[in-house]
Amino acid sequence: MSLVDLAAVSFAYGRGRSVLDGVDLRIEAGRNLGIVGESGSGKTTILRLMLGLARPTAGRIAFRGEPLDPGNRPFMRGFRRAVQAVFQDPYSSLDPRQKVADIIAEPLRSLKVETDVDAAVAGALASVDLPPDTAGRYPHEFSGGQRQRIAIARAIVSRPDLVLADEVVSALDLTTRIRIVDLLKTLSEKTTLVLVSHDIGFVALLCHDLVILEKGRIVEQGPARDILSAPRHPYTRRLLASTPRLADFA
Amino acid sequence: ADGGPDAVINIGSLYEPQNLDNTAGAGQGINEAFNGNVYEALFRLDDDGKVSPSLVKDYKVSDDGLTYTFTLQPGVTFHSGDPLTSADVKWSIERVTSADSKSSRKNSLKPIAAIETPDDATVVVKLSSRSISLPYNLSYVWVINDAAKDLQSAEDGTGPYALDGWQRGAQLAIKRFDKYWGPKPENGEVVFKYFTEATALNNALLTGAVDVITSVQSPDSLAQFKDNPDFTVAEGKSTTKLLLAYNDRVAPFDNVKVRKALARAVDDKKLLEAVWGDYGTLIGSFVPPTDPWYVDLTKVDAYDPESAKALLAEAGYPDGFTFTIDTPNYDPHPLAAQFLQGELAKVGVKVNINVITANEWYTKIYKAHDFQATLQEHVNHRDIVFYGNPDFYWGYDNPKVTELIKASEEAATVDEQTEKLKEANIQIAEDAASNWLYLYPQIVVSKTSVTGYPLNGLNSQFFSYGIKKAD
Amino acid sequence: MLAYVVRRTAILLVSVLIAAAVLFLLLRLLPGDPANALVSVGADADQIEAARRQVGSDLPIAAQFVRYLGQLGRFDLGASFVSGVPVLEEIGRRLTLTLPLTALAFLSAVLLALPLGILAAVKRDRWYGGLISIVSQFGVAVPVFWIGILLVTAFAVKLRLFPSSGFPPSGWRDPLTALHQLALPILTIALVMSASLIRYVRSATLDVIGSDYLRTARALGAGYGEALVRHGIRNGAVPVISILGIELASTLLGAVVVERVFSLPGLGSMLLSGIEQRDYPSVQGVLFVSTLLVLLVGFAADLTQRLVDPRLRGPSGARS
Amino acid sequence: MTDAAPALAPPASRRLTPAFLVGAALVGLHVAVGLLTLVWTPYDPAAMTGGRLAPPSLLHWAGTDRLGRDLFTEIMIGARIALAVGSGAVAIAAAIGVTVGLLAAFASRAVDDVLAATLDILIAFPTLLLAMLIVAAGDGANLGTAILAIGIAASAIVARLTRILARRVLAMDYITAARVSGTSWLGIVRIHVLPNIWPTLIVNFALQFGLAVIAEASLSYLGLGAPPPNASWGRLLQEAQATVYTAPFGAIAPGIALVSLVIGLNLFADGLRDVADPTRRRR
Amino acid sequence: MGDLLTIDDLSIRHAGRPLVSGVSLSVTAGERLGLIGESGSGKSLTALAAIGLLPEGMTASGSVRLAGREVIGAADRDVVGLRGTAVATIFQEPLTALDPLMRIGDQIAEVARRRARRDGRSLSRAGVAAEVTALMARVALPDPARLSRAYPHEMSGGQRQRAAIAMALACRPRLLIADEPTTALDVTTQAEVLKLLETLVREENMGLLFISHDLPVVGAAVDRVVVLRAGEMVEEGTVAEVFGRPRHPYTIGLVEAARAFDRAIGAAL
Ligand SMILES: Nc1ncnc2c1ncn2[C@@H]1O[C@H](COP(=O)(O)OP(=O)(O)OP(=O)(O)O)[C@@H](O)[C@H]1O
Ligand SMILES: Nc1ncnc2c1ncn2[C@@H]1O[C@H](COP(=O)(O)OP(=O)(O)OP(=O)(O)O)[C@@H](O)[C@H]1O
Ligand SMILES: [Mg+2]
Ligand SMILES: [Mg+2]
Repeated sequence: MSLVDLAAVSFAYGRGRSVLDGVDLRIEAGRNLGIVGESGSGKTTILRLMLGLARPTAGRIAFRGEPLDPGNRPFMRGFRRAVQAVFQDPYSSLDPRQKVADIIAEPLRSLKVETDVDAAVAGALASVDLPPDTAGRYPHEFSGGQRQRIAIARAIVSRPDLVLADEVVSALDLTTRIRIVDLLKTLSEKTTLVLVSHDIGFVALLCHDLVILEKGRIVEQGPARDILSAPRHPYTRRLLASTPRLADFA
Repeated sequence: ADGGPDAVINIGSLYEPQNLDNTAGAGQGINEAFNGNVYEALFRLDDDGKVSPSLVKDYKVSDDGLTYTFTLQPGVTFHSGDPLTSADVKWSIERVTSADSKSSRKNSLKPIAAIETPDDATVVVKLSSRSISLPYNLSYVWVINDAAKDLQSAEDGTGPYALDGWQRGAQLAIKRFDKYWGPKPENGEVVFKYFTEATALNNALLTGAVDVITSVQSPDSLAQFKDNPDFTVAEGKSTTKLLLAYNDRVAPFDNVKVRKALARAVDDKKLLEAVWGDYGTLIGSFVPPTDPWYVDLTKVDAYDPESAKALLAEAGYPDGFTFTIDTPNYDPHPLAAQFLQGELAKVGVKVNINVITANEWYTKIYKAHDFQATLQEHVNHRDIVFYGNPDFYWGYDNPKVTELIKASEEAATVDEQTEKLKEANIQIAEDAASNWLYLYPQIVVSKTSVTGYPLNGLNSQFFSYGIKKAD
Repeated sequence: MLAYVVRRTAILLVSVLIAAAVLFLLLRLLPGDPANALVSVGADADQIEAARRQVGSDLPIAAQFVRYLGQLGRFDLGASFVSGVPVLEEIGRRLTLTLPLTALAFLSAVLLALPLGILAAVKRDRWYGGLISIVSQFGVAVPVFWIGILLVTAFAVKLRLFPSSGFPPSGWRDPLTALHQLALPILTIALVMSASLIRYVRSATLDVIGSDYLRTARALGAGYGEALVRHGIRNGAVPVISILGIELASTLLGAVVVERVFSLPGLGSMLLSGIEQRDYPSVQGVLFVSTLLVLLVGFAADLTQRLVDPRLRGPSGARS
Repeated sequence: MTDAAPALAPPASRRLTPAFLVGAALVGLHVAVGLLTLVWTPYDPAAMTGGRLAPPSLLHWAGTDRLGRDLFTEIMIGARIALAVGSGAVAIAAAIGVTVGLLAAFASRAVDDVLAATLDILIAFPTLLLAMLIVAAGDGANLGTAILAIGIAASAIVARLTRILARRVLAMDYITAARVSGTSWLGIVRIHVLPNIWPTLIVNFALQFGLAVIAEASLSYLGLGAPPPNASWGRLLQEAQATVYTAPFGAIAPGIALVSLVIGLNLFADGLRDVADPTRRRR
Repeated sequence: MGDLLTIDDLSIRHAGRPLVSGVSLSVTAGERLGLIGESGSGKSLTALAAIGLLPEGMTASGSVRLAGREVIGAADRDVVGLRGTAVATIFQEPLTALDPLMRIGDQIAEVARRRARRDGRSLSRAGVAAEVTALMARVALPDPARLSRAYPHEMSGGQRQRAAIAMALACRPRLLIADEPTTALDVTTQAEVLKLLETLVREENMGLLFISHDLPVVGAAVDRVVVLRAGEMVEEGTVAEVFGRPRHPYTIGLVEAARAFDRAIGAAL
């Protein structure tokens, strides 16, 4: 059974024009999905819908076959535990007033997961390669890359089945980026990832399947290997051509 | 500035009238500006406290004292040009005595049973009972043209001045009325300038913006005028008494010993000094020296804290008691309340101070009698009669006094009236009906070049026609 | 923008209505009887009852409220209980003093605060930049009436440069005399107000100084002063304008106190005597009009802010 | 292995500036004096120990008032009253303002508009006038009503600020993260919003504190403030006005006390802002 | 003709802490130099020091010669004349780098007018308008008539960055400093901006100092690179040398990382 299903989903902010238009999408457990598109194409909006933070203006979203209903409390509790997220800006995604330990433990506390919180936090920190003493410090003491690790630790502490990541590396420099990629690769052995980015190179490193989004519509969809080797849509081709490669110069 | 017979006299005052009708809550400011200046009455209360004829040329009283026949001054015209007739007088008196009148004088004119006007120059007033102070009481009743309209913001009187303009919140100007029947005023125009702050008022005199200030509110501001040859400081006699009125109906103030004890416990002299420095007068009762029935009663219950304690013990309060003074929120009441608090503490009586607004004073104390004791100033001349009314807010009820006061009004002669009121006065003091703290001083300060103003300001009047300004 | 103006106007109208209702209820639900102002010591029970009938305080509150709303609908604020004068007329007369007083004080404060605030920011390392900041600290901490009394003592009583109080009865027909008479009151309000404005202007200027666009302008050849003038003034104005709206409320308030210090026949003294007398129509009228004025100014400030700042204009331009 | 932590400069503004220390010292002094008066004053405040309006002397450091009471004692007690007025008003303003501000921050557009209109009115009702209205109409002026009025008036400003600050926090990704983590709105307020807006609010409270003290003084000047026997500085100033020529010190000393407390609070607030404002930590 | 920019042993300190130390580099006409390094390595500070606009509280030592004039230690009024003529700068974040309250056309016009004034040319109002239109066309901004009346927030990120470049071009500088001009853009827009810069520099024979942390991007834009790490230079050479045969371990790490992304796409190709 698929994890998440989007069927003919459309969305508009307020009474504005629609930013998503008839999106059909399926996330299979164990197959990482990349969503690629230019700025403003609707990538973040899709993630917000999949997280239940906004409701589609048309179409249906289902999690493990059950409709995603923010009003259904027991369902949402299970859903929140199973689906977590990491955001683009490493600075605004961590509460500056909370200790790292509390930040990471928040899902456990809020979802009332019955477990040894300290041990779970220590475990999460270990899996993102941060030293244990990190727990007692505050976010401002860390670099962008370290913050992204903390955010990832928060996302995996409840052992979710699905982690949605929105542009998690675009704010980081190259060397830091590659380390995060390594980390995500390790993680994807346990959970399924949905990665959103305008950088096809980054997504290609981790994802089995790709979705190409242009102005709120899916223009191409399929296994990453196929799309990268034989892009059919001109928009996909343009994206690929725009990505600079070191090989061109050295 | 330009002096001489057409001079403009600027008078600084703290009491702006609320409207121009002295029967409709206009406040004391209207008497200051209008009494004797714009409006005249049948009689006039002179600055020295004597009642003399004004618009009345002559009058006769019947032997039973129940019929007064007034002959009016001839040739009197209102500012509008209408001649004064007896109908105007009748109309003016009935304005005060009518059923819906809100005038504070209504009660004092109650004996009037009928007013007749046999001709234009004669007014006959019939009384239901003798009223020796009728002429005095009529001195409050403005004679107004019976055709006048909108008395709250306009006037039509017979006085030496006519209203020239009123900027609410700022000033009120009255101008010499050229067709005045009596002697011509010594100046051309008088402008009352109103201030909300005593300091601002003093500054205005210092800087020459006003020529006279009608009543100085604190002795300390006098220092700057006293030793300055440019200014004259004159002290007159006032009728304003500060008192601590008890609610004589309720314990422990229904006990005369307690009242006497508290009177002895307070060093009035020290209070007067604190508030007024070297000015002001101590009084032993409610009657100021300008009232004809004044007696020096300052020795009655004079300051003596030891005997106060003894009296308290006698009255059954050896350890004192606690009570609350309701205090109006404006000077000097809060200060006086604090002083009383300190003084009474020394004889073991604890005082709580409750500060209230003037408005609330009426609701809580005057109407509802819901209080133990209150500080209040009573400004009027000849107001001892309040002690003859057991329903008055302070609830003093001595049948002997009630009777004396009633009889005094029905006296055949002024001497008899005076005798009776003297007796009442002494009884009230002996009963320590209230605690009379002191009599305010009446201080007028002017530029040295300005002379001829009244000093005593009885009933807040300020006759302006005699004021001269040197060139 | 149009949609915004419509929405903002709707908010304004709702505000005005709420203000009217709140004012009415506040006054009636608290103790005190306006009839008391009409009686004096010596009045008997009948007379007090007559006074109550005259001012309408014998009616139930609901009936009084209906009457009041009816009046408001006719742009009628009623007549004063004590003087009988229509309140609107009296307010109109008093506004000819209070409005110019407030406006001139406001203007002087802005004219004083802009250069000083900018100077304090730009030259914050110099002694005079620091001095401006310190002096403005004092200005914020001193009560209005104290400054007023100080100015009177110095400039009116000692130096005799200005009158100590009052306003000429001729009003503005002789503008120079009127101005001369109002100089000290204006200065008093302006000093206090500019003190807090200086602080806002200073911090707005500091924001501009640290901005990227200023750096861009300089990187492309603009001198420091030029860049500051061209880009700083408008950008600095945006936060300051919204503060001005609020500050004006406190200026009107300062005007009340200052009118007391200088015995000026303005709205403030009308309010104070109205309160003393429980003259509800007057108090209600003054508070209503002053609230309306401040609301209007807030409205104007919001619109101006949108005119200056295009970012706020769009349909999605959420209020800050 | 960890990423190279960019050596974050300790934010320069975290240093305690001399201005902050001066402010803290002034506020501390007033608090100490205020507390001291609870147990000790140089004289009994009601005792008429000196002559009328005595000038400052060794016995009476600030002279005496018209009743011959020690002015220095009254000024000391004034500190206590100022602190009571300030903290009382701020407590009321905080309770009302923060609640309304948070509601407005979370509210939907329509509700927010109504709340915004209400706040506009509260701001448009000038603080002092509102206070006067309540005090004048109230059942006898007392310190409590004055505090209540000033507090209600200040609550509008606090509500407005809270709304802006809370909106800013609510736009942060960590709020989205918290929602994704299943944290309830109440939890978000408690765990994220309040702790993040608190420092700025505290700074504003310090400023409001000073404004409340000034407002009380102005009310007293108009005869509508704390009634006697509360020796509020405003009342001392107002009373001293009448004697300013004979005893100028009586008008100056309470003024100095008042100004020093308010300046102290402002300096303290400015310094606090630099120390506590989290937004200043990031460049 | 000398170098446009010569930096010799530049050090920058703040509150006693060294942020940049011993950086030397130079750019001549027609030359394109890249400055790379991870976040916080001092790239931007070096650029700011070059135009004399270091943030307050920072002190620079060493030598920076801009068009032959010493910048370090010079008074601001002596450097103002160089900025906007000898050198123009584009910054990373186009939204904050543009005045939010001024129309784009006016912002470009302001720079053009100043440049004309400095040249002693007098420009009519129509002349300015024509120049603005021309500049907007140069940077391929669509519909110049409409966009010149737009405010920054009404434009897309790519459009804003083009506008910023147009402003820089209005200076007709001999040296262009571009501090991470594409970091805030998505890949397609980035590619367009890079192409535009390349063309402009070639056609005008400008010198270019290009700053980025993204190796492939730098490679696309410049001929030579300088590698910074924690404020110090670790490597310098042509793009081919440094990216082809990196010597310093730090550079090796960077190049490896870039290759990994290449492979991800390339493997599929
Ligand atoms: N809160 C909002 N209100 C109105 N419109 C919005 C809102 N958020 C996003 N949009 C609009 O929705 C569209 C899609 O936005 P979205 O954030 O999903 O794009 P994205 O693909 O994530 O872009 P980016 O790469 O810039 O993050 C854009 O046109 C954007 O302007
Ligand atoms: N205004 C400032 N005050 C104090 N330190 C600063 C300031 N600006 C920069 N720094 C410090 O100087 C160092 C270099 O900063 P710089 O901005 O040059 O880095 P960068 O290489 O441009 O990084 P990025 O790629 O993130 O733009 C950093 O450690 C930074 O913390
Ligand atoms: Mg996005
Ligand atoms: Mg940089």
